[in-house]
Amino acid sequence: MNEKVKAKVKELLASGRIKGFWGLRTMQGNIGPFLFSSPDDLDELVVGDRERPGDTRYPLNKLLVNLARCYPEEVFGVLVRGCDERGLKTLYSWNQLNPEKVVPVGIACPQELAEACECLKPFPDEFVAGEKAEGSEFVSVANVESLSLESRLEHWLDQFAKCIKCYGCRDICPVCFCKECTLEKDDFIHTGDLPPENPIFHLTRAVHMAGRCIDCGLCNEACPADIPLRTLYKKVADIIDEEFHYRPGYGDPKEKSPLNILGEAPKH
Amino acid sequence: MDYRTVLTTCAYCGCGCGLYLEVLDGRVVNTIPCKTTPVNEGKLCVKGWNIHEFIHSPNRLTRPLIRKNGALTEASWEEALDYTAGRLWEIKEKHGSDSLAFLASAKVTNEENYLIQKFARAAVGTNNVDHCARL
Amino acid sequence: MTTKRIAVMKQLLAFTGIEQDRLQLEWVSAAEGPKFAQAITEFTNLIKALGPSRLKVAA
Amino acid sequence: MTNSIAELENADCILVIGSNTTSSHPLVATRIFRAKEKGARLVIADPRKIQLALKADLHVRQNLGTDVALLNGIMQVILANGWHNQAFVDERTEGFDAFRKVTEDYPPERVAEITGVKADDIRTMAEWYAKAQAASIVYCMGITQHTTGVDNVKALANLAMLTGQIGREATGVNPLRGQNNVQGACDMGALPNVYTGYQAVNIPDIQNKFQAAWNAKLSDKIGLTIPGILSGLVEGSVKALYVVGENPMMSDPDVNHVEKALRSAEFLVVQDIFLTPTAELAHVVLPGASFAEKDGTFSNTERRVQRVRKAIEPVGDARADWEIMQEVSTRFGYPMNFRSPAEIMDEIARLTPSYGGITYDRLDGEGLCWPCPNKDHPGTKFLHSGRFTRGLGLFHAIEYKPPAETIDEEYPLWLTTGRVHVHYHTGTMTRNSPSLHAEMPEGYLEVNPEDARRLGVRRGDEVRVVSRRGHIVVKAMPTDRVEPGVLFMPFHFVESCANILTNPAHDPIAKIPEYKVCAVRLEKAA
Repeated sequence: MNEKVKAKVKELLASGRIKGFWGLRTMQGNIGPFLFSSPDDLDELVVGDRERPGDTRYPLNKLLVNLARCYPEEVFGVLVRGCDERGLKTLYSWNQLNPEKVVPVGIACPQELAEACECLKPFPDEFVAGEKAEGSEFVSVANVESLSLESRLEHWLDQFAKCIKCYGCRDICPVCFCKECTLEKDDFIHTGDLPPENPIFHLTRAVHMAGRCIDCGLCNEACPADIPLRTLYKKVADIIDEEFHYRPGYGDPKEKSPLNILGEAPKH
Repeated sequence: MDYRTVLTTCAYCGCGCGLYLEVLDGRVVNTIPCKTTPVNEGKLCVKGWNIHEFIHSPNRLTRPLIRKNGALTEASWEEALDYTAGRLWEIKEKHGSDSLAFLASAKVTNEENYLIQKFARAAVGTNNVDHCARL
Repeated sequence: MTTKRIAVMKQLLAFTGIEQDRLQLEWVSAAEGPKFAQAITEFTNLIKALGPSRLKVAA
Repeated sequence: MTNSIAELENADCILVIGSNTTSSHPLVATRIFRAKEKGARLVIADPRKIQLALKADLHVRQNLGTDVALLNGIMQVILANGWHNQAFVDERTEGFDAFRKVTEDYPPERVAEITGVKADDIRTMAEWYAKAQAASIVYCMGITQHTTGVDNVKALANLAMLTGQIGREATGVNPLRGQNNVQGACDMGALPNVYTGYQAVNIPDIQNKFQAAWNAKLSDKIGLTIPGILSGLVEGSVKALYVVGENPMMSDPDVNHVEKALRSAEFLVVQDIFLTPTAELAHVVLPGASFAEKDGTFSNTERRVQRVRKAIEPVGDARADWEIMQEVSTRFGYPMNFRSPAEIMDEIARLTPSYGGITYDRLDGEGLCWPCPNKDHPGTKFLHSGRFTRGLGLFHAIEYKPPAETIDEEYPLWLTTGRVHVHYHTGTMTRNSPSLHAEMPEGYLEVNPEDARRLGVRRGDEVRVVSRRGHIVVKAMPTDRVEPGVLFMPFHFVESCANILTNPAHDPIAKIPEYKVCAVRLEKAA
């Protein structure tokens, strides 16, 4: 997998098509995000499969957005899995990135990872490495729905009570790009409390994920309290799909989120 | 455009979380938790996530200061270092090694703490070295 | 937009264990006093029927 | 810590005492949450209803400063029921009989009277902890910042030895070190009685080793601790103080006394990254570099030595602290010529048995936990496996002693202090961080709603807190996180500086001040 990606990136860098490539690199015995700018650096490029497939993924799109803001004229390449590609498309549709300035290099995730992520589409439209795996249903959502109303509340309150308010779910999120964040507004959610107002803090974030969350799961991995945030946002994505036939990042990037435009009324 | 990610260790509490500092054109602009460091495995607390913010604070000290006529006044390194070493030497000569004392720091590196106590012990000749381990 | 948000919010509430009837949306103009009174009365009755929120009990 | 952070998640009973882990050591809390998820029993002993208490199987709220009584009570129950690990006691420890004798005087009913913890809860704690396969104790400054701090720690060690809950995976007595490199500063000999690696200054062989290595005549006289330095300044026996990266003007108890001491200094040097209240009093202020501007290592609370890497040049004319120290030393007449922190670490390794195998090229990846005596040693995950440092573990017979200051008619309320999740220590870094500052821009005082009502105080009202040392004004926050009669405030805020109030009375051995208990009265501010 690494070699095919390296070859592609080498070609892109050598041709001068891209200024740099956002990928992952083994550095000082750890794996982290890295902006490759020379074909010579590519020896240590990795795709983020350390012990298990996809166990060292980083929000490369987010880093790309931040850099593109400072250098809007430059073209960058970026390593994308299925989720990352959904992220790019969503960022295009919210006008946070210019698609003409981005060259994605795709990889397909193996079945094991697709199932662990419960990913509907574990591959980008185009990819240079890996094989198409089957999409997987949202089992975690169904598990919560099998509980009584009372047990659901108990479950979530119990999970949210662990929140240490690191804002990591937001800070790692590739589609959280707002300049001002409701989560920080004392009028809505009292600042300074630990845990933050339960369940208001997390429900507020969940609502803001509607029409945006691309189900990459990085929030879940960044959560110091192991709160199953991904399950919560998967449900939000299901609701949006059911009401408006829209899933962020699956369709044409020109298509706007139903919560970004007036459009048609919801079904329910 | 000079962009780098630098792996380092958080400087807040004693957990010792690994994180990448994003450096753009000489400024630290962001923090990303490292996925493979053993303590934090890709997670951080709110302090860690924002650790880049104080680095470029306008309140940082950027020049040596010497008290002149009662007020702290900017000075060159040459002047400040000579003055510091000179005054410490005078006090040692006049009042003895144990009239000097040193507070090392739980914030600076091991190597720096080592040099502070080495200076106190080997150069000045006192064991009056402590730090806020108790606080 | 509000209609859309409320539709999403109601289902999210259900998923997290809160009765979705606790959230209602009505459009009432400043000129429609009786309609407003009626909406509030109905909502109050609905909430009373649901009883105290378990959220409150939990806190 | 005797054990590593990650091991905690495999414990099946965790006793957290005197640690607000989610605020002060959030990534340790992660492991506690995981242990709980896996079915561990979580027991919290803390006067405040801290966040972890929401997840606890049992939360007991002992009266301030009564930890020894509580722990003795737990051990009395264990002994009375024969739940202790006799084999471990026989093989690995000494001093058991004297310890047992004292402990027998602490039946749960008596302990309940002292601590305010129900006798049945004491029995439950004893049973869960003693009968666990692997039980771990996590503690922090709530245990140590007392006039009986050392007694408290010894009582915890007694409990772990009595039940054999030490020297194995996921057990142990685990202090959480408050500052990123407080472990390292101790390891590096920034203490008045030891060189690096806890090698005593008054043992001739060790003194000779360092004299030879450093080519200098060294003193074998144990130096002064911070309280000794401060009183030395006031009395005039200490003339000069060189402070690197510390802020005693906020962090030390009885700040008014600290200020007097620092103002008495004939020469005060402060090396820091911000103009702290301490630096404002200095004769010379030297601008140091932040962690992002230099290379080096920090040693975390589990003894893990990890790399700090230079990301940018020091801001303005600031310089790395190791470079400043070398310059001062060289100009003082003792040349230091290290070319890099890596070279300094090589010298540390040569002189320090526990760091003997540590070099920069080995610190990539996960770092190394000391003891790491040689280049082939993989480091040490948990201590005391098979043998304690001193050979046999020593039981201490410890009697309960009340705090140095207790409430009376004039000062009828207890005050305790601590940290909050968004701020750190004296706030020098966090309050210069816009996101953190916005989350909590000012200090506050937690007061039980009952006490608040009696005083007619509502959320946000300004109140005056008065102790025997001084007074401050702060906004009140009525909350049941504290019980009636108890107040809590964070100590990060210079405008409402908690350490104007705190009691400098300190532990006779560790010299740690009693930050966690003092007596105050509360008044509505004008």
